[in-house]
Amino acid sequence: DLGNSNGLSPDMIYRYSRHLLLPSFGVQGQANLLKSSVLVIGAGGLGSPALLYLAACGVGRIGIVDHDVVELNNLQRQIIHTEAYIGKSKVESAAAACRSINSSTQIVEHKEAFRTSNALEIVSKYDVVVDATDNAPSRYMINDCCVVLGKPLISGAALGLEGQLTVYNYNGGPCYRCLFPTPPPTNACQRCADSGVLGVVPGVIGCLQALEAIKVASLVGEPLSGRMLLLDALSGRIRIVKIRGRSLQCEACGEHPVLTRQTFPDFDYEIFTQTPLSTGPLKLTLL
Amino acid sequence: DLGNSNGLSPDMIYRYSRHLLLPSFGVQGQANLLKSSVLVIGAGGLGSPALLYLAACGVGRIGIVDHDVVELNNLQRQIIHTEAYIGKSKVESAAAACRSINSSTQIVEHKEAFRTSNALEIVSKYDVVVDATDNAPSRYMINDCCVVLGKPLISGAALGLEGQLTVYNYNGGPCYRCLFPTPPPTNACQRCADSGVLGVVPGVIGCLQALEAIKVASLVGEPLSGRMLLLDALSGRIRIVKIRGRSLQCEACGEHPVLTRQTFPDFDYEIFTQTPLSTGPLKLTLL
Amino acid sequence: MQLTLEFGGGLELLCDSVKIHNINVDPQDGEKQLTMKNLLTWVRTNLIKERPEMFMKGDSVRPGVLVLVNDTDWELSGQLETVLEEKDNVVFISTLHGG
Amino acid sequence: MQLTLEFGGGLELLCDSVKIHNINVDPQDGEKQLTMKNLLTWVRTNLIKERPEMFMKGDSVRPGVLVLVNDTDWELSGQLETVLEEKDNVVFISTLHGG
Ligand SMILES: [Zn+2]
Ligand SMILES: [Zn+2]
Repeated sequence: DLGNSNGLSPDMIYRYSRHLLLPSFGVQGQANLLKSSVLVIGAGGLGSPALLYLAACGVGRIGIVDHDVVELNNLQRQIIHTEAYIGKSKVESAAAACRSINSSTQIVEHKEAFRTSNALEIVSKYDVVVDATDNAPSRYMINDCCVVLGKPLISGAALGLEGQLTVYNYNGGPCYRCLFPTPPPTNACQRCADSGVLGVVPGVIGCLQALEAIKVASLVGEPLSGRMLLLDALSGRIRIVKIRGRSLQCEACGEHPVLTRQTFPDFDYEIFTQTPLSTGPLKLTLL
Repeated sequence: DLGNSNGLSPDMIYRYSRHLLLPSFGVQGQANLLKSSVLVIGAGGLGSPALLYLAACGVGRIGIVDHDVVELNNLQRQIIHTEAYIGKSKVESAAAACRSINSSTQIVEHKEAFRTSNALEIVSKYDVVVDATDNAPSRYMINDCCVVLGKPLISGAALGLEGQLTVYNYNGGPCYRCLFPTPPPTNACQRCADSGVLGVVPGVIGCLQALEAIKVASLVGEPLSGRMLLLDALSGRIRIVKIRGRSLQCEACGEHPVLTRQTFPDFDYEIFTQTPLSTGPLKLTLL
Repeated sequence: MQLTLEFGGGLELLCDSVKIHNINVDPQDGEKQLTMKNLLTWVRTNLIKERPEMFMKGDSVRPGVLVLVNDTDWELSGQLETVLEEKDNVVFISTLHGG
Repeated sequence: MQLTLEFGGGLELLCDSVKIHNINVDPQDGEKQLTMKNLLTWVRTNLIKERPEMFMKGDSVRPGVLVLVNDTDWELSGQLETVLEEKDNVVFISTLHGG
């Protein structure tokens, strides 16, 4: 009955039967997911599990942004890529993996660096954004773009043996700049490429990002807005803490924003954070 | 220098560089992982991410036990399988995926149901066991087998929008029977096949199982023994609680165990739990 | 005495699918303290709407249910004899087998 | 006053890589209360072994550091003016950018 099943085809009813059986998710949650679109920025450690679960669960359209190619030293944590794709585009590799597990989901490939020049155009095509990048200027740029366009932002980060997760710019909640109005000193910012990361730590955070994106896109449950999850993998501790609300003084989402659709394209995030957007070469000084 | 790098080849040093850079993991943690072996019982919702991360991180030998074939309605959560493997063995499918991301890890295929008749022989070949099954009799059987053979057991479970995780039989800690000496009434036990599960929930728990297995196998960090993680995905709450220690009265690990290497093969887990080991047909009564 | 009770792992289905209950319960006449045994009786009378055998067996919880008082297994605090204090948090959670 | 301090996100590297510190600190002479401002001064003097500019800027924490008092952002409790109580838990955590 197409009326009761909200337009789901028999194949979809079978594929998503474990979701449809859930009283608190059900046909309506699945129909919402199928109608939704999610953009994942970064097809690396966080993006790998996030993309696989978003494709598997039935998000209607998934965009993937990355300009990197797959390298052997990514494979320790970037489980969406296989050895066969070493040297090839991460977006192509991730898109092929998503299509192979769910050919009924539309996968859009954005094989380019995410910059102020293309950010508004790309993000405007999606309902929800997943920040799976690895550097401070990208995190500010993605936040500001989401605020300007009114998109909820699922933000995850992992380094060493720790991970962090929250949902920004959702339903009146704070944005990244509300929490971090001033960028940290550059020598306080480390990437996985510089400092190492236990591969499964971005795995856990990336899965949790998919979970939060699914909750936002399906309109089911309480997203992690105004709260932040802190994972300490070594000691096996996870705490979920209460963070501040939206700041009226915020330069992105406050009463008198400096960042607007007009000013955003000209904001220089590399100068603002004193950090380059692209990753430098690996330093194996510890070996 | 092979001395400093603990026998790691240049390829391995490059592949695992992000682990080697971690002061609290480093060359020794990676060398321990490479020498270790992990058995994953169940290549389904929990086993999918657990296997991918165990293969990616460099566990030396990984065994996979399952007797099922891939079905379309698995793909909503079992991200290790692709549409191309529908109708084929889950173990073959999972093994191929693991090999494609890390050809230097040895993958052992156990294409058979896990039973008292083969359990001791299979488990005795591995250092760590991951319980990624979906029913009560398997959980008691795997626990007892691990206790009899002295293997640490990484136990995860997911149903609906909730998940649970702990490490049993580790370093003097409790086993599954210490917590649950008596099986629950059969109508209190539900499988994902009967009751539905949000696909990413076993994803989160399976990743956390990989993390705990990695900590146990690499001898790094504090495994989740004597503690249990409880995930409520809908409300976005995670709590880690303190559970009881080993029970002297436990029939598996206590002072006078009923279950021994001799009695284990004849113990009838289906009668004990009044539940069959294999899954029944899907009932889509809610649709 | 104010307590927070939480039900999980499917046990919430026995109390109208509500997971968190902020309750007010006082010791019985003549008693000075409220124990877990008293609380179980109170829960069975006041919160469990259906299939009480899915929650209790005899005067304790059924097999497969973990009880946590302030995030600690009640086996470590005296099980049925655990004495509750103001603002304690008590969790009843059924073990899951799915995967 | 007994407090538990925790450092994360790399800040533990500034105090000998120890994440959890159980400390005993009392209000200064003449003061009745211990505020977060007092605690920061104490931490900088007693726990931070190197690169104090990675922990503080002026009389507060440096940009990119979240401060949590009993699992709540100190922005919600008065920031530097937050008054601490016996057995409070204070977390200093640096935001991560890796992925
Ligand atoms: Zn803001
Ligand atoms: Zn035991």
